Amino acid sequence: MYFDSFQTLMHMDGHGPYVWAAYAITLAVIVLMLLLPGRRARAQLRQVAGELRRQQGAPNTGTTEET
Amino acid sequence: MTAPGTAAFCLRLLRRQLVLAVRRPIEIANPLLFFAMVVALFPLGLGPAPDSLAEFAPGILWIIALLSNLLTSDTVFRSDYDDGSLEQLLLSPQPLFLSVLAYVGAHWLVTGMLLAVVSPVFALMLGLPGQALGALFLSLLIGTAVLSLVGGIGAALTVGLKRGGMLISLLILPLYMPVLIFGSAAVQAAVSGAPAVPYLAILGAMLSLAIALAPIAIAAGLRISIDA
Amino acid sequence: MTAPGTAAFCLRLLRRQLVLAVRRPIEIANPLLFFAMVVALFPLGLGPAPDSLAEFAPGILWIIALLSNLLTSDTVFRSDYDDGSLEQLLLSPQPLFLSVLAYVGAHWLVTGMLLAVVSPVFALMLGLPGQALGALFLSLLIGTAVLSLVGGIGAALTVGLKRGGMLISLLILPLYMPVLIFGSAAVQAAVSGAPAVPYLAILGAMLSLAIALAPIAIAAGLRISIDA
Amino acid sequence: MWTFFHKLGSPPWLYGISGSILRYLLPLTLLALTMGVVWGVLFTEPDFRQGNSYRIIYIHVPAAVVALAGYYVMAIAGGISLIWKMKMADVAMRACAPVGAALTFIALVTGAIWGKPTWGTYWVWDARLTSMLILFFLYLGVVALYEAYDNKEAAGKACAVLSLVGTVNIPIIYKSVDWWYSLHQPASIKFTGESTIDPSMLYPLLLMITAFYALFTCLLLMNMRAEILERESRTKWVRKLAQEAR
Amino acid sequence: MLAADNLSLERGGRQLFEGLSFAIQAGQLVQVAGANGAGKTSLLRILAGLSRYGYLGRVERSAPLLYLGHQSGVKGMLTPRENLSWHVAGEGIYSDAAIERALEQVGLYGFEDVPSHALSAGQHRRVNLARLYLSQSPLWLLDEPFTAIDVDGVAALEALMVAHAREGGAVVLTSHQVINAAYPMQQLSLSTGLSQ
Amino acid sequence: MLAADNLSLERGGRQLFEGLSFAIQAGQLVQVAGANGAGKTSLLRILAGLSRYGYLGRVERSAPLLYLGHQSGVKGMLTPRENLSWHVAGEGIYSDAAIERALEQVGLYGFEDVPSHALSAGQHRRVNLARLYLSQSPLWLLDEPFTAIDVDGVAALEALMVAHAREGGAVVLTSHQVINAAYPMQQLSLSTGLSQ
Ligand code: HEM
Ligand SMILES: Nc1ncnc2c1ncn2[C@@H]1O[C@H](COP(=O)(O)OP(=O)(O)OP(=O)(O)O)[C@@H](O)[C@H]1O
Ligand SMILES: Nc1ncnc2c1ncn2[C@@H]1O[C@H](COP(=O)(O)OP(=O)(O)OP(=O)(O)O)[C@@H](O)[C@H]1O
Ligand SMILES: [Mg+2]
Ligand SMILES: [Mg+2]
Repeated sequence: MYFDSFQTLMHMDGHGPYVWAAYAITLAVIVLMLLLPGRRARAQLRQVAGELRRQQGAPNTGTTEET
Repeated sequence: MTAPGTAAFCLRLLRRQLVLAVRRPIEIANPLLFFAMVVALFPLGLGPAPDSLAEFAPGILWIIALLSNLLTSDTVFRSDYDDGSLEQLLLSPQPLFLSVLAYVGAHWLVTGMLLAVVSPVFALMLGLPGQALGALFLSLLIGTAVLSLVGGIGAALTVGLKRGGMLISLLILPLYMPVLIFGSAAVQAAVSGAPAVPYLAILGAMLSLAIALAPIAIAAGLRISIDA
Repeated sequence: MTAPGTAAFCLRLLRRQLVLAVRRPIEIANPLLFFAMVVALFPLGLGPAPDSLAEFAPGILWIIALLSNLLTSDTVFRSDYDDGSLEQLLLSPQPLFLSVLAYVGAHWLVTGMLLAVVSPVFALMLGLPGQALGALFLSLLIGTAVLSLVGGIGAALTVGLKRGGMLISLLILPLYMPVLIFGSAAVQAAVSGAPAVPYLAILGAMLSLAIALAPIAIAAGLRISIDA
Repeated sequence: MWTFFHKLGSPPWLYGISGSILRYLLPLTLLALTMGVVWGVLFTEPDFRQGNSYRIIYIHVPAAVVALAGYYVMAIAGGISLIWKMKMADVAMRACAPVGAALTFIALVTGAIWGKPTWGTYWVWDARLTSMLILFFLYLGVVALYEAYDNKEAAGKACAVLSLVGTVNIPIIYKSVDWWYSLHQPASIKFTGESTIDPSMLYPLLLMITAFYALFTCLLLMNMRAEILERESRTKWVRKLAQEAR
Repeated sequence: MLAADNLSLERGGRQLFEGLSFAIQAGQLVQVAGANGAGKTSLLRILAGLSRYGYLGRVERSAPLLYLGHQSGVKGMLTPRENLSWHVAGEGIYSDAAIERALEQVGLYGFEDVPSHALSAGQHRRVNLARLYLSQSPLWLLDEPFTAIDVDGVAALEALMVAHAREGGAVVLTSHQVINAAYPMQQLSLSTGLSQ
Repeated sequence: MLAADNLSLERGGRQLFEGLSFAIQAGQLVQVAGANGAGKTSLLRILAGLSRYGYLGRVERSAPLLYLGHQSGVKGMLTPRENLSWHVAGEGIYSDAAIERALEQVGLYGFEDVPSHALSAGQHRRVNLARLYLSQSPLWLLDEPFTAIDVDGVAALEALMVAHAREGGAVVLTSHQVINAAYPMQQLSLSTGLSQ
C-alpha cells in the first residue's frame, strides 16, 4: 500500500481530483454500457410477451398491431 | 374546432418546424458534432499553433455561423414549396407576415442560436481568451438572428424560381457583410480588452430593423414566388 | 434505338447533370460567393496585417474548398432520389459503379474544379506568394476530386433517409481530413520554397485509390438506400 | 469447420452460447478490473516526473488501445456481413460501434483530464489527440447511420459499407495526422512513453489492458444479444423466450 | 359564393380560356372538364387566389375556401395526426378527438402515428383528404381529389361531397374519372362555361 | 419472364402477403388488385428488384424489364426531349426522330422543348409514358400508369398495352380504375394469387 491514509489517497499531492474524476467518469460510462443492453433486451422481451398476450386475448381482431 | 388566435397559430407553426428539424433524436446532436468537426478542421488546415488559432477564433466561429446560415437558408421554404404546404399557408386566414416569423424563428433556433450556445466550448478549444466569451455569445446570438431574417428574404424570393435565382441572392449577400463586420469586431474588441457594447448595440439596431421589415418582405416574396 | 456503349451512356449522364446544374445557377454560384465572402472576411477578422494573412492563406483556401464540398455533396443524388430517377438508374443495364462516376464528376466540375480555377485570384487577394499559385491550383484540383468521391459515398448512404440532414457531414468529415492536411501542406511547402511534388503525389495516390474504390462503395450505398 | 460457421450464423445458437460465455466471462472481467485498479492506484509508486497523476494511465491506455482495436473488429465484421451475407456479422458490427465509441470517449476524457496537471491544458491539437478525436467521429458516424435507417437490415449493410470505407482510411488518417504534427509544430509536448516503463507499473497496466479486452468482449456480446432479440422478435424461439421470461 | 367574370388566360403561347364567366352558388357540385393541359389546374388556382398575375378578368370570393391541389401538402416526417394538428392552413385548431375521427373516416385508423412517409401512395393522399372532414369552409376547390384513391375511397369521397353540397356548401373539382354521385352534377367547360 | 416463389412481406407490423407464388409469361396482361395500402407498390418493387431486404421468398427475372413507379422520374428543369434522350435508365440511345415520334404519340406534340415544370400534371406524366413507346423491354411493371391521365390518354395507353402483349410482351400494372382492354386481363390478388 503506497498511501498511508485515506486523506492522502484522496488528495494524491494535489492530483487527486484529476485522478478520481477520471476514474469516476470511466466507472460511470462502464456501468452505463453494462446496463443499457440488458435494459434493451428486457424491454424487447416484454414487448413480445405483450404482443403474444394481446393476440391470445383477442384473436384476429385489429388488422394493425402497434410497432 | 376553435378559431385559433394568431399567436397560437404561430406557436404551432414554430413547433411544427422545430419538430421537422429535430425529428430523429440523433439529429439534435448532429449540429453540435458538425460544429465540433468544423472547428477541428481549422487547426488541421492552419496548423496547431495555439497563438495564431486564438487570434483566428472570432473569425473562424463567425465564418461557421455565416456558412451554416448561407447554405441552409435556401431550405427554409423549399420543402414546403415542393410539397404544396406553402400554397396552403398563403391561403390561410392568418396574417402571413407573422406566420413567416415562425419559419425564420425555427431556422434561427436550430442554426444560429444553437451555434451561439455551444460556441464558448469551441472557442475555448481554439484558445480564445475567456474574457471574450460573453461578447462572442451575444454577438452570435444577435447577429445570426439578423442573418436568418435576411436569408429568409432571399429564400422567399427564390423559392419558386426554376432558374435564374442568382441575381436575388447577389442582392441579399451584401446585407450579410455588415453583420459579419460588426459581429467579429465585437469579439475582437473584447479580446483586446476594449468594450464590445457599441458593436453589440449596432447589431441590436440591425436586428430591430430586420424584425420590423424582413417579415413584410418575406411575405411579399412568397406571394410572388408562388405565382412564378 | 442503338444499344449504347457504357462510355457513351456515362457521357450523356455527365452532360445531363451539368445541364441541370447550370440551369440552377444559384447552386453553382453559392460556393464561389461563399469563397469570396470568406476571403473578404478573414482580413476583417485578423486585421489587415499582410504577413499573417499570407501565412494562413493556404489553410484558409483549403478549408473553404472543403466546406463548400461538404455542404453541397448532400445534393449529388438527392433530387434524383426525390423524383424517382434514381430507381431508374438502379434498374439500368449499365454498370452502376460507372454511372455514378458521372454524378460525382459533374459535382466535382461545378464545385472543386471551379474553385480551383478561381482560387489564384483569391489567393492573390490574400497575399499568397506567386510561386505557390501552381501548387494551390493543382492541389485543389486533385484534392477536391477526392473530396467529391468521398462525399459521394456519404451522399449515397444517406440519400434514402428522410432526415439525412447533417448526418452526411458526420460520416464524411473524418475522411476529408487527410486530404485537407496534404492539400494545405502542399501549398505551404510551395510558399516556403520546398518542393510541393511529394504532397501532390500523395494526393494523386489518394485520388487513384478513391477512383478505384469509391464508385463501388457508392453503388453499394445507393442499392441499400433505395430500400431504406 | 463448416458446421461451426453455419452455427455462427444461427441466431438462437449464438444467443444461447453468448449467454453461457457471459455467465463466466463477466464476473471474471469485473474481478480483473477491480484488481487492476486496486493494484494500480493503491500499490504502485508514483511516477518520478508526473507524481500521482500518472495513475490515470491504468484506464487511459487500456481504453485507447482497445478502442483502436475495436474499429478493426467492427470493420472485419462489416466485411463478413457484406461478402458472405452473414446476418450475425451485421449484428456484431452494430454492437461494436457504441462500445467502441464509449471506450474512445473514455480515452479522450481521461486523456484530457490527465493533460491538465501534466501539460497545463485540457486540449492541444496534437497528432495523437486529433486522430483519436477522428476515431470518435468514425464510431459515432456508424451509430448515427444505423439509427437513421428504419429498415434495420438495410441499416446493417449501410454501416458495413461505411466501416469498410473507414478501414481504408484509418491508416491514411493516422499517417497524415502524424505527419501534419511533425510538419507544423516542433515537438513541444511529448508523451512520457520514452522513459521506459517500470515493471512495477507495467504489470498492473498489462492486467488492465487484458481486462479491458475482456470488457469489450462482454459488452459486445451483451449488445449482440439485445440486437438479436430485436431483429428476431417475430420468430418462434424469441416468443418462447418471452413467455418463459414472464 | 364564387363569381368569375370574363376570365382569360394565355400560357406558353396558347389561349387556354377566354371570356369565361360563371357563378357558383351554395349547393352546387361542379366538375371542371377538359383534357390534359386544358387549363383546369390553372383555373382552379386563379379561383383560389393563388395565381394573381397573368390573367384577365375578375374573380370574387364571398366565402372562405378550402383548396386541395395536385400536391399533397403532407409532410413525410410528420405523422398523419401531426400533419393535421399542425396544418399550415390555420383555419382552426382541431381537437385530438376530431382529428382521430377524421382519420378514421378516411380509412387511416391505426395509422395515426406512423410517419407519413411510411404510408402507401393512396394513404398519403388520404391524410390530406381528412381535412375535408374537419374543415368548416363552405367552398371546396379540389384538384383531382381521386388520384391514387381506391374504389371504396372514391365512393366515400363522392358521398362526402354530396353531403357537403346538401348542407349548403359548394364543390368545384377536376377529375378525369366519371363521378357517380346521386346528386345533380354540373360540368364546367373551359370553352363554353357552366352547364348541366 | 418473371416467376415469384413463395413471397411473404410484412411491413409496419402487418402481413401484406404471405406465400404468394405466380409466374408471368409472354402475352399476359396482369392487373394487381387491392385497396390502398394493400401492398401493390411493395410487390412491384420487389418484382423489379428495387427492394432487396425485408421480404421472404424468391423472384426470378428472365427478361429485361421496364418499371414505372409512382414518381415520374421526369426532371422539371429539362425539356421532354432532354428528359428522354438523357434518361438515366440507359436502355438505349434513342434517335431524335424516335423521341419526337414517341412524344407525339403521347400527345406532347409542340411541347417537346418546353421545360417540363411548365407542363400540366398529366402532360408531366406523359413524358414518362413516352418511354413505353421507345422501350424494347418485353416486361413492363407499371405502378398506376393512369394517374392524372385524361380519358383519351387512358384509352391510348390501354391500346398500347394490348399491342405490347400481342407482340409477345407482358405487362403487370396496378390501377384503381377498371381497365377496358379488348384482351383477356388477369387479376393478381395479393391473398390468392393469379386468376383469370
Ligand atoms: C485528450 C487527450 C489524450 C488522448 C486523446 C490520448 C490518446 C492516446 C492514444 C490514442 C494512445 C495510444 C494507445 C496506443 O498507441 O495503442 C495513448 C497512449 C498513451 N497516452 Fe494518451 N492521450 C491523451 C492525453 C494524454 C496525456 C495528457 C498523457 C500524459 C501526460 C498521456 C499519456 C499516454 C501514455 C503514457 C500512453 C501510453 C502508450 C505510449 O506511450 O505510446 N495521454 N493516448
Ligand atoms: N408554370 C407554367 N408556365 C408556363 N406554362 C404553364 C405552366 N404551368 C402550366 N402551363 C401550361 O398551361 C397549360 C394548362 O396547364 P394546367 O396545369 O392548367 O392543365 P390541366 O388542365 O390541369 O391539365 P391536367 O389534367 O394534366 O392536370 C398547359 O398547356 C401547360 O403547358
Ligand atoms: N417505407 C415504409 N415503411 C414502412 N411501411 C411502409 C413503407 N411503405 C409502405 N409501407 C406500408 O406498407 C403497406 C403497403 O404499402 P404499398 O405502398 O405497397 O401499398 P399500395 O397497395 O401500393 O397502396 P396504394 O394503392 O395506396 O398505392 C402500407 O400499409 C404502408 O403503410
Ligand atoms: Mg391539373
Ligand atoms: Mg401504391
